[in-house]
Amino acid sequence: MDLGPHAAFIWISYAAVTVTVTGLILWLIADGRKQAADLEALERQGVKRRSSSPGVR
Amino acid sequence: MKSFWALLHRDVTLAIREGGAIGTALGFFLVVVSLMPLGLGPDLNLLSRIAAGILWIALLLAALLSLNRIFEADHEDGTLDVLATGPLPLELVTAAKSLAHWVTTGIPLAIMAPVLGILLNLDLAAYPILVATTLVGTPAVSFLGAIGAALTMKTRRGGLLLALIVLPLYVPTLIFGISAVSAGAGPTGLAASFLILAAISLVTIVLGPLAAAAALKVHLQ
Amino acid sequence: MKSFWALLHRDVTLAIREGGAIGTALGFFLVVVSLMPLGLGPDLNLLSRIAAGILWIALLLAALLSLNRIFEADHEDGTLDVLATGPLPLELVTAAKSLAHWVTTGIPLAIMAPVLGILLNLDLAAYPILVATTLVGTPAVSFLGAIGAALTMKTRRGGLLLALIVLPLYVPTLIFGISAVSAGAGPTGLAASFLILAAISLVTIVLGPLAAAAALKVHLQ
Amino acid sequence: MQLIAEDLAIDRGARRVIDGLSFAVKAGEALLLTGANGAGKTTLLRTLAGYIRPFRGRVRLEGGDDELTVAEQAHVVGHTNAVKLSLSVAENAAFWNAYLDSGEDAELRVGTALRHFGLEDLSEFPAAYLSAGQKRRLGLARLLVARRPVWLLDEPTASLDTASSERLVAAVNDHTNSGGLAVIATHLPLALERARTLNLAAQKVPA
Amino acid sequence: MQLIAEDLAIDRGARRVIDGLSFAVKAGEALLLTGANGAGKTTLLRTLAGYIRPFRGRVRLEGGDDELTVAEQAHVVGHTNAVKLSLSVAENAAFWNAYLDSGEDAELRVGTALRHFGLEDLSEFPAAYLSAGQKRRLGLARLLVARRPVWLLDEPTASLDTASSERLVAAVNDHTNSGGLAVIATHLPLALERARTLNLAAQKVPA
Amino acid sequence: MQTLTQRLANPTRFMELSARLLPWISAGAVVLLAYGLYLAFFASPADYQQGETVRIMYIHVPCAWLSMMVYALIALSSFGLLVFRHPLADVSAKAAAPLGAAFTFLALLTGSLWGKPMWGTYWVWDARLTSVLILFFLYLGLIALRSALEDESAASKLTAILALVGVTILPIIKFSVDWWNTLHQPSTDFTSTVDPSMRLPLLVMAIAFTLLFFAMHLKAMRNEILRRRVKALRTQAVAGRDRLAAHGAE
Ligand code: HEM
Ligand SMILES: Nc1ncnc2c1ncn2[C@@H]1O[C@H](COP(=O)(O)OP(=O)(O)OP(=O)(O)O)[C@@H](O)[C@H]1O
Ligand SMILES: Nc1ncnc2c1ncn2[C@@H]1O[C@H](COP(=O)(O)OP(=O)(O)OP(=O)(O)O)[C@@H](O)[C@H]1O
Ligand SMILES: [Mg+2]
Ligand SMILES: [Mg+2]
Repeated sequence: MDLGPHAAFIWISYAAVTVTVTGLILWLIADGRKQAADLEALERQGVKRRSSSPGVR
Repeated sequence: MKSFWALLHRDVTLAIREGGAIGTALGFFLVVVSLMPLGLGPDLNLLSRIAAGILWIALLLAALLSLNRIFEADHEDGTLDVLATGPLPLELVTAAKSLAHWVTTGIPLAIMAPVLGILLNLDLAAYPILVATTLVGTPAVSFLGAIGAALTMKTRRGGLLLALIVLPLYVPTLIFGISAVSAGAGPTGLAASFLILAAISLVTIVLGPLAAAAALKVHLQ
Repeated sequence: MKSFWALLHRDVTLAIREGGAIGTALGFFLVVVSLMPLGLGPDLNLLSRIAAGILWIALLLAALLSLNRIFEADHEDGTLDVLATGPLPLELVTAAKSLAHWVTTGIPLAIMAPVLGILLNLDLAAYPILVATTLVGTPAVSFLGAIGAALTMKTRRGGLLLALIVLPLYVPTLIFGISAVSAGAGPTGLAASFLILAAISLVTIVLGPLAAAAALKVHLQ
Repeated sequence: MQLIAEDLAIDRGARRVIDGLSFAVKAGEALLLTGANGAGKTTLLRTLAGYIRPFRGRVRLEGGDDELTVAEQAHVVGHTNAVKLSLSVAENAAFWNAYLDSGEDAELRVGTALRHFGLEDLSEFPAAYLSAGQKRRLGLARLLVARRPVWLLDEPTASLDTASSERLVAAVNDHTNSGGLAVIATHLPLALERARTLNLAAQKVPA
Repeated sequence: MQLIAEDLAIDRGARRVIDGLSFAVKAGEALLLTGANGAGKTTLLRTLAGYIRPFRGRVRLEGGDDELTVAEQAHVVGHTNAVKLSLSVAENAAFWNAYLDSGEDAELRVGTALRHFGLEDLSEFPAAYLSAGQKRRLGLARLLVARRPVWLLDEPTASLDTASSERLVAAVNDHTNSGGLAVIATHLPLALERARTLNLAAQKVPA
Repeated sequence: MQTLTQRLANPTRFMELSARLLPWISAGAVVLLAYGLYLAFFASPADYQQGETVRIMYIHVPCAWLSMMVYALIALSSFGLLVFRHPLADVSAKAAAPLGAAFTFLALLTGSLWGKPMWGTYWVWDARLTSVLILFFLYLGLIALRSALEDESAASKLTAILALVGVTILPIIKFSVDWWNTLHQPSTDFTSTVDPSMRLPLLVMAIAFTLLFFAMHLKAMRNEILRRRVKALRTQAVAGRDRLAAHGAE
């Protein structure tokens, strides 16, 4: 595919979007795993959630 | 109303005593304006072309530096707690404090601006316009700044954060303030800029105290 | 020496926690640099000519805003009293605090400067020089600023006054910092500016803490 | 008139500090709050003053002015003094009078307040020159500078000398005798005429 | 070892606050400073610590380390706590240990200090979350975080509850028993084992 | 009978619902993205004026639209938090801010990269570009303010106030293009003048990006809810110990 004299600009644009968006997605997945693991660890320690816990409303 | 005036009077007194507000603001303005040619090179044509911009930016910075602690200091020594129990709604408290800031900083800077214009080789014809636009535009600076000061009240060392939050809000004021002076274009362009500036100031005079008071209420918890 | 590192470490921690120093300084830098073209007009040729000046001035302002309370906060909560009874002479206390300021503000700003250069259409060739000069020049900014911060410690609302006192002291740094970048002239001119900048920084690293400590001693009475 | 707290539950930073607390303070009465450090005295006072919104329950002033909030009918003296260091002693008092009071006899009120707390000789000094106890006295002088039926005081005797503590006790007694009410957090016994004590530690919910 | 004040005259803002005062505090002894608000207790303590230069007379520590000033051998706890609100309790204590102490057993010292003042359970909390008394306790914990022979304390019990005041008294007693000395300004009687009292009001020059 | 918002207000319900929705939205985003990319590169012609670089449009415009839409979402959530105290509103606002900042950044970046071949420079200071830059600053301000405050519930309300104050930027981006003299060509109503062969890929890409954003937003909200649960449990654990200690001290 020939994208003309300005191919580099096009490729960089698409690459930047790809990198940023995949970066965000990976971060979201990693963060989700970490929170889930923390929560499970705490629950295993026997800390239970109060029904009207003020932290989560 | 008596409470409003008492607060305004106290804030003006404090500004004058504590920072020597007026003198210092003018001094700062002078220093920044004279630094610019050092940074930009001494080309007089260039300077006079961008004079309005420099004056407005210096003005915004002077306001920023003096806004910093208008709520924080009252919070630290417990004054804010007591002000909140007073007969004045918090919206008027923030209005009085913003107004005090405008009186002690906005007005002196607006009057000083043309004097510094000389240093920048500003076109003589622009002087009256400059005073008028800065007088009309600076209320927006004080009242918008008060929102930022209220939001960042509890972040110790909030200076930079305040600037980060408030400077983007200043952009419209800056743009129309400058275009009024530098356009010099037609009288219609001038009048338009001027009216928009006045409109921005009016809107912020109404909305600024509301937003600032809302922020203070959150902090007082 | 252990005390020195402890103090340095604490100050860096505080700067990061309280203001989110690094992020906020960069944000502020970005905002000021982009305000300038709004104020000065969007002429790209003009901008690239004065880019170095704008970057240096914005850098000085970021430093000023973050210097503000480095001693005042310690004084208000009584920390300074205790620091003064420590094994570290007051001169090293001020040195540690200035150094912490340089680490949390000077270095990030120096690294950020070229990125912002893009917005100002700065000449590509100037980038390495820009990083080098800002890295070499910013210690002077932090250490001179500390003198001003110490002098104005007890003036509540010292921001403006500090700026008024310190900005004139910054003039040599500013001039050589800019000329190193914008000259681009011969390599000799560049080398000269660079050396002078380094010399200024070295001198202030030695003298700044002494002067600041002397000011603090007066305040502690 | 009576200040009523109903079934209060108060959170501080995601922790329940006070739970299920109810009490009433009648006009003419003072309630002393006691309890260990961190028991929640300050938290409770700030809730009464309306700064903190309780998680559950409510605070109301029966027989007060219904158009005003509790805070607007109360003097609140917290751990800090609300004193501006660069104003003189007299200016500080006069400002609070002008701000809080709508009465006419401003000078008289300010003069009486300063005299009561032994500050008349210092009235021209900037507050920055005051000693810790003198600053506290200036903070307390606010109580007499404007009339308000409810006094909420947080450790008012901190750093006061014996004579000044007695002046404060006299001021509270005057206040309750003339139909006011007060809630006072304190670690020291105060020789008030009509006071009940509420120990917050005893109210604590088990973890 | 003994802390000696010789014929002190101290000015504060053009007023002579203390005149012709001499005393000595021996190792193993505590001196309680009393006197009305504004008598000059804080002024005297700050002079002993070397912040204020006396108009006349001098302060010296006999038998101390001659290479160090009095201040460098003293713990000073003033009206303020020297606590950083955005650091945690443990971080605050650890910083003062690292800054003031050159010993090796840092963790042990910090742990003991926090435990002594009942702060071990709060150690992970930012100091901003502490109540007034808890902050004061953190300020006092500094005394145990590094060893120094001289303690200069300004109203240390302000806003402490009874239990904490007793812990403080115990700390001072330990200190004097192990050869330290202390000068303590206070409005309340402290049940120290070996204490003399110096009433500053009695020393006052007639106006 | 509960209204939908009331049912959604319960974080537990939200977690259940979002767990069911998330795979579908993600799948839709992936499919549309693939189709859109195919259209963008293979099934659409080069512009007669702009040449091949017009293909940057298919990512630039969706990013630019998202940058504004996300801010509107944040402002709406902020309103919900301040006025209705909707329990999920703050979670939504907090989760959206970094995503919005990222898309704004991408709009700026792809715009600059398009600007170089088109206008001969990466950046001009015209009204649209400048107002998007200010939008980016607003995002930064929201993130910085939230991270500078220790007390989380205060932080969320304060950021909400700032978000509502800043919402005035949206009409400015949209409408005021002729503030001061500029190198930029005057803005045209692109959607009506554009050739249908380009309109389809643009539309598909725009929908794909929107779905992508919503997928990420849902995931970020779920993470945030979990984070808050963890934090509540932690303080609860510490508080339990402290309470016992307070009893001991009595
Ligand atoms: C950093 C630089 C740029 C920024 C921040 C920017 C920003 C934006 C924004 C916010 C929109 C959406 C506007 C709306 O929906 O009303 C937009 C749309 C658009 N932009 Fe850009 N842009 C930039 C550079 C460019 C360049 C260089 C070109 C092409 C020469 C371009 C062409 C377009 C087109 C064709 C649209 C669609 C317009 C429409 O649908 O109304 N942009 N841009
Ligand atoms: N910076 C100052 N400038 C001028 N005068 C001062 C200053 N600080 C204190 N004074 C005055 O010096 C006197 C002694 O003050 P000092 O703080 O030593 O009293 P104190 O005994 O500690 O009182 P307190 O029990 O209230 O703490 C007071 O009359 C005070 O007004
Ligand atoms: N801003 C805050 N965030 C989180 N927790 C807090 C905050 N302020 C106070 N707390 C906690 O709430 C509890 C009650 O504090 P409060 O200040 O009401 O105590 P107090 O009874 O006034 O104590 P003191 O006698 O020391 O003044 C304490 O355990 C404290 O750690
Ligand atoms: Mg308390
Ligand atoms: Mg004292």
